[in-house]
Amino acid sequence: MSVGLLASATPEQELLLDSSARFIERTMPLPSVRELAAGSGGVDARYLEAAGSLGWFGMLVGEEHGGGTVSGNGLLDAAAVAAERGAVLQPGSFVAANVVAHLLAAEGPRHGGTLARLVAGRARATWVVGDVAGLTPGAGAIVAGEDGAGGFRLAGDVRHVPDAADCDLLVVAARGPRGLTQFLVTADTPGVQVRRMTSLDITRRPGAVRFHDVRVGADAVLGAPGDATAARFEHQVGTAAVLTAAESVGAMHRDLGAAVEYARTRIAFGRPIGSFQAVKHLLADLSLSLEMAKAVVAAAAESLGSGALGSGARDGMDLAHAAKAFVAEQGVELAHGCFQVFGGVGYTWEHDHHLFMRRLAADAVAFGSAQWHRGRLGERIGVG
Amino acid sequence: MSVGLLASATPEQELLLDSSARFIERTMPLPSVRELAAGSGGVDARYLEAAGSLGWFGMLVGEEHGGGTVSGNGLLDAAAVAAERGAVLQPGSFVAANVVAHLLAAEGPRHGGTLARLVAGRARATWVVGDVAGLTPGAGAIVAGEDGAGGFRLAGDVRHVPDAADCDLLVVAARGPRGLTQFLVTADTPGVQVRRMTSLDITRRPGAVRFHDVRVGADAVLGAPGDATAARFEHQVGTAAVLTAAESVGAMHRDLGAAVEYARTRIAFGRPIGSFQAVKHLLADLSLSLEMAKAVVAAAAESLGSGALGSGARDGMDLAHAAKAFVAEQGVELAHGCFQVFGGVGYTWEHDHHLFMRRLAADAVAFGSAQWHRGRLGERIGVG
Amino acid sequence: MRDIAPERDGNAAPERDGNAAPERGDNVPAERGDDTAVPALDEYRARARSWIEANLERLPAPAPRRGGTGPAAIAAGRALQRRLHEAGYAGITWPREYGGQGLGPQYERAFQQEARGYRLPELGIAGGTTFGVCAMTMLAHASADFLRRHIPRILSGEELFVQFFSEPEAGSDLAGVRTRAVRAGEGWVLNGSKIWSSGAYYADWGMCLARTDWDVPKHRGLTWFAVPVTAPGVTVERIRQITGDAEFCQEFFDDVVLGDGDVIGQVNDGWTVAQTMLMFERGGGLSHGTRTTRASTGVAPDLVELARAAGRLADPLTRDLIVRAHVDDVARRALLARLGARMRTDPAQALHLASYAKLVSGVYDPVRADTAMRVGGADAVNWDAVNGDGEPGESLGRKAAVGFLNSRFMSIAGGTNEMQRNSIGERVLGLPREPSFDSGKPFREVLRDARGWSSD
Amino acid sequence: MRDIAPERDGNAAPERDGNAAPERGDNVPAERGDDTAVPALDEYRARARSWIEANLERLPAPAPRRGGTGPAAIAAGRALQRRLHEAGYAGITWPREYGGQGLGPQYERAFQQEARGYRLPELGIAGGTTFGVCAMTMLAHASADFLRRHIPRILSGEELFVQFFSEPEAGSDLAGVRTRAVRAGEGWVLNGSKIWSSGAYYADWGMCLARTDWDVPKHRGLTWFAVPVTAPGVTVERIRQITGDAEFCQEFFDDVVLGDGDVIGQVNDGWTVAQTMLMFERGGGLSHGTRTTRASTGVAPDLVELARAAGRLADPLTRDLIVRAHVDDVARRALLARLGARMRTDPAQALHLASYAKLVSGVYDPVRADTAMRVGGADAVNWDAVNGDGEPGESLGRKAAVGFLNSRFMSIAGGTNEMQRNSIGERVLGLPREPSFDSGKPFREVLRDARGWSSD
Repeated sequence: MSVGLLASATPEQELLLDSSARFIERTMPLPSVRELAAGSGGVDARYLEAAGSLGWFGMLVGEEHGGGTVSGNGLLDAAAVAAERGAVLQPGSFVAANVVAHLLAAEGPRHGGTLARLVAGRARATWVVGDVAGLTPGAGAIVAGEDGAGGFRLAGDVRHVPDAADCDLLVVAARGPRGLTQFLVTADTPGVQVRRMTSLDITRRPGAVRFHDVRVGADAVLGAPGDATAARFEHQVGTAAVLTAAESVGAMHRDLGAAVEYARTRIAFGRPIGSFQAVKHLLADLSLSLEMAKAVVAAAAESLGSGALGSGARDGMDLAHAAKAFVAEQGVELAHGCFQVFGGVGYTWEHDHHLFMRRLAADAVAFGSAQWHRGRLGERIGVG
Repeated sequence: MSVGLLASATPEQELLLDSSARFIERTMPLPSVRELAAGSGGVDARYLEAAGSLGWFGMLVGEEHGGGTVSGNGLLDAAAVAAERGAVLQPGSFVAANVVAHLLAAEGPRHGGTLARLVAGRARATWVVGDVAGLTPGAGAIVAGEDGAGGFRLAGDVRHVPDAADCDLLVVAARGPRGLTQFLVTADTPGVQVRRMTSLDITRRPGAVRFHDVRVGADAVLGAPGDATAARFEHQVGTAAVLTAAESVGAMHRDLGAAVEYARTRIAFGRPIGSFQAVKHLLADLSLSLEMAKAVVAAAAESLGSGALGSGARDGMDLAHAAKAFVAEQGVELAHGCFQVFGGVGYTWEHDHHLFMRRLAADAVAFGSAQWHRGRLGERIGVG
Repeated sequence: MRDIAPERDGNAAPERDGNAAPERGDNVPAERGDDTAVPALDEYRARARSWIEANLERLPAPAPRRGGTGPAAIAAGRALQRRLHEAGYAGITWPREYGGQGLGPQYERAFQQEARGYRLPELGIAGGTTFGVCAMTMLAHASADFLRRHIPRILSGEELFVQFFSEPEAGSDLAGVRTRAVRAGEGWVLNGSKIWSSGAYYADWGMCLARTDWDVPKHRGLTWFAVPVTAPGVTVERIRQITGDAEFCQEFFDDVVLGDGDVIGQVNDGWTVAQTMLMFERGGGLSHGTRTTRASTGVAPDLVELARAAGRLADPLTRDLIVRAHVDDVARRALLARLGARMRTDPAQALHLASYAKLVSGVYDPVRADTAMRVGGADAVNWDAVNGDGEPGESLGRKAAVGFLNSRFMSIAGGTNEMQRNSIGERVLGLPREPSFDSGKPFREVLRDARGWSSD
Repeated sequence: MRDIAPERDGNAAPERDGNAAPERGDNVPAERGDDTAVPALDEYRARARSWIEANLERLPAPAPRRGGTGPAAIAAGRALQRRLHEAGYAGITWPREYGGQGLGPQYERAFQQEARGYRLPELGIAGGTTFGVCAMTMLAHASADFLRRHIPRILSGEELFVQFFSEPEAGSDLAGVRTRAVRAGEGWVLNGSKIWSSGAYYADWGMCLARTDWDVPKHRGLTWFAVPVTAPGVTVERIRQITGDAEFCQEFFDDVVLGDGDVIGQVNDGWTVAQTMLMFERGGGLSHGTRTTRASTGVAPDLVELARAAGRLADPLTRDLIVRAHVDDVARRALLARLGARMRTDPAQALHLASYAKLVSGVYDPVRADTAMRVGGADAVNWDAVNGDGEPGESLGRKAAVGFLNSRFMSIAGGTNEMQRNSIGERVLGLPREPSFDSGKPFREVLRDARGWSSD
């Protein structure tokens, strides 16, 4: 069963979602996710290439780069896929990979080869953001200086980078001499150190990236530094926020579904516990917030995905902020409610609930906490 | 039945509370409160004098001024009485009157006559605070300038003054040349204009006070202007906060009691509605917050009432801030919950619930909102 | 306290959702049941436009607030309704044999479109109930004789119907009504009381649910009657609400005599009729949500204004509160759009999905009202009785206070939050049902057992 | 998931609340039941002090964290318990005929006071259960023969008892256990499974509730047995919790043979015994609240530190969050003090009032944990696997994350929030009880009916 992020999907979207869901169930169901979490390795190459062939990394990219959308709105398609991924807590870079792909596509043919590999699932990319724009307080920042030879020297330490240890391509948002500047850097560039961090969300492999006097050429710069990059950066944050929220919605959907099923069948006091109002009404309230979450995420994806980048996307950005702010808090709330329904069994490592709880708490702060997104919306309010 | 603010009252306290509760039921039960609210007059002189004879206005005042405490902790006694008052939504100045009495007592015999009348319920006093210390944002302020002849000229407009229209004694917290200065001013002083405001809480009669070049002598100054007055002011706010919260707790107690009784007897679907978990669990949660509210208010009264004024009262002030912050939000929350239990009948003017709902919303901002009190506690946190 | 369909007032007949059923090609003349020729839609629209221009009063822009429900306003509304009917523009989709026009919904929509910007009959909340709920229910269940008597008079503005449904002792438990109609000779004698009937004080009839058999389970012994509000033994009292308004009424029936001709639907089959009525009342459910939905532009503009007036707009905590409310507003609007789409995809679930639209208001309205109280602070508690010009105060703070008093309306009226949660839990999520203590036994025993309730 | 009394571990015998019953004059020698002379309290205290100084190890200040539950630690605990017993300082208030000292609680308190700062036996969570719950329950219900066999061995550290009470299919519904003991010859055969037994992996015995009659209502066919954890057919598995810890166990019983001498209390009267056990387990209820209660000094110091580490201490919204948590902390502490006073005034209500203490943790622990997650932000989600010195990370963020995972412990273990709300609603507020579907019919039918549940 699809998560149903879209209230009504086109037949093409349904095909995409069905094939994605079937791929996930076949290749990376929850037991496999657990195995991966228990081990030290990342997702394997075959999984990523198969995902690439389903179109997962090309939805924000034109067909000329091997990408394409099934509905005309790539972000909406990607959000719907993200929800399917989130329902089964899929590991590996997806949100950041799509942000990077979108960004590289804007460079035209210049990074065509890299982009083609990324879209095909043969390269792994993440986005090193740190606390640029205050997105992740305390995460650190990369500073870029000119090296006098037309290139740049990058230095700094950034924590909380998604999938850092498993990626070979890094897009780095850095403070440069002409303002915000984004660079494409390969992970094997001399001076780049990546270390894994331990995460509450054991299904993911975040890390820290240290740049120790890393030299890159001028061709590593993506777009035009300064205002243009700042505008693009904002849009990237919106995209990442929407896709992260969509993954959360998938996790909410599955966790709630399991809680409902448990309430239907668990017997206490001679009745299924779901016949008690205390349980039934709790689940009804959680179901309401899940419906709202799906609705606001789909609306944000639809709007942001159809707006032109950097202009006219104001409504889309507003919706993206609202969607992330809403889902970040309601996701954790829903995990609490489901836990209460599961009772003791939810405390066991064997039960899947805690994996969802961990994921939802991690998603809540990924690419901006609820408070941060509300803060951005608050900037829309005059002070006069 | 007493509200039970005190977990265990001394026999003397029980006597005080019983006689207060009986006086209220005899003299000013809810139907009388409604009558008073519908009319334009304030509480009558006999009610006040009888209240004075019960000791309502002398609990923060030594016996030499006609006051006295039954437990050795006057604020604790006053809070317990305030809770009984709140349960029956008693009108008229009580919180501010006690603050003023406490303040005048500190002047020694200088204002002995005025104080004696206040304690006896033969004078009505309120406290004109405005937005001093940000207590009530937008409420305005009084500014005091020296008049060159040893006296002062007071000017300004202050809104949201409790019982303003019914009082003949005003203590004014003003910004003076030597810092915060408090004055005792009679309402009939030339230049003083009082107008009534309309209130959500129809059981009370707040107003606005305008000072148009009001001349007072140096003898109108209470205490020493500046730091000493600021310290005293803080303590006054703590006292007012605790007594207001205590009145709220009484209102919460009575509103919840009525909702429980309704749930016990109202039949739907062949059962008393209180047998449904949706109703039962809501009432249990409200009852928990009421118990917490009683506990924290009593703790604050006990601590602040036993601390020496202006020093060593830090714990008491912290508890007072916490008590007001807790009760301000939980009181409104409880009113919402009770309303949900009452259902349609709660929407009728005849039903008493809305009177409690109005009162609790008004108390929530009187003498500092929850946010303001949390802000004061926040000042305890270093920034380093 | 069930009436939540006041949005409809002012429509001669409500526009129904054209999406619910496939329509014929819009401009193909079709046939009515009685073989009269049906006009082409273009032609109909043009004729309607001419009539409207010639006969209706243009409204100033922006449209003024709706008229009150005072006697003069209602009389004017009735007169205008009569003119509409005489011209053939009332009951456009209703059967011709009862005074309607027997046309498809596209004709109705065409007329509404052309009439936009013109004054249509304003009959207040009772008008909405009459045309949107009572008449629709009657058309589905009443006898031809009954319909011939009442529908033409409804269409011509002579008869306004309200619901006599909820009772002081039967709110959420709608089928638990205790008002009784007892067989007496050729007719019936009605005793009891009804409450929360909106606008009954100026209506002509009430559609009244009464218990006619106490010895069968509660859903089986009920019957609907048409009761003239002026009949001997009927007393109508307006209920003063906590805001001071008095839009709702309570009625008392003291040996009111009714005839067999006043029965709507079958005797003792009233619950079937009630189901139809509830469906019309809920109108698919979505109309409930819209009343509290704010415009989509800007961040909670009402709260921003309130904060500005209270001088708190620069406070970070206040700003965060305002944005929180905005985020909820956005999610609520998105939910309603999503529900609309889901209902179209799955009409069988529509009524149950509508519970989400109702519950979201019931849950979030109070939260938003509390936010306004916090933002407004003391200004939302006390305000000047008169403003600077000596006019009665209309401050933003007062508006917040009234909003606070009204904020649980959607939590309670028309099915409480608890009822919606039951419905979502059982009908959408498929959770096991609550055990019933009243559906299987004679209602007489239900009441007796409930009074002696004890679990062991 | 019921075990919530781990505070007691480390006490040779728990100090009981001296306020519960009036005491004799503290220093007046009294008589024991068996006519042995009772020492004067002063004299007793002095002797205890000498013994303690001579025999117990002084703890460094501040006291180190309690020892683990590894085999060596438990063996040391048992040895120390034995020495205490041999010296006459174990079971000070317990009956002399079973190896106790038969003295009043004031003697127990005196010993505890003198022993403060010295190492007492550390027997982990199973120690707390053995002395605080199981032995107390046995003393109230078991036969003299049983007590003579077990109590002396408990006092000398040879037998640690845990509860075999909850089951995978019986959590909140404690009386709904399905583990069965069937009469076989002179004894019983036990089959089934128990869960959430704390520390069973190093205990010697389990006190096990089993169904011995399926043809009577659920509370009436239950019996308690003492089950050796090493008996053939008993399997103990540690349960891995979501935090990675494994303090709790699940047991499987596969044709475990027990004798009549293993029965505790009367056959089929196990529910009476269970009530006593629950009373001791709840310990008056107040101990539950204290575990999460923070010191009263300062504004939520843990959250302040977390905010400082995350660099958010200057943010007004974060500060407000922290103060909110502090306000709740203050109200919780005040509540516990109030409840203590109310319980002393009204002992009959004490057990029901204890539900408030439990519920307040169940409701506010998760709120506080969420606050910590917000304050910690990304630092509470990801942390360095090793710190600067290459040691395993012990960041404040990690602590917040573990607190988040654990935050619903009090909402669920030892009676869920829902059970507490039922108890408060019915026993404190006097609301009508929930209808029961299992208390009146044979348990066999309860299970059958529940599986086929339908409300109509």
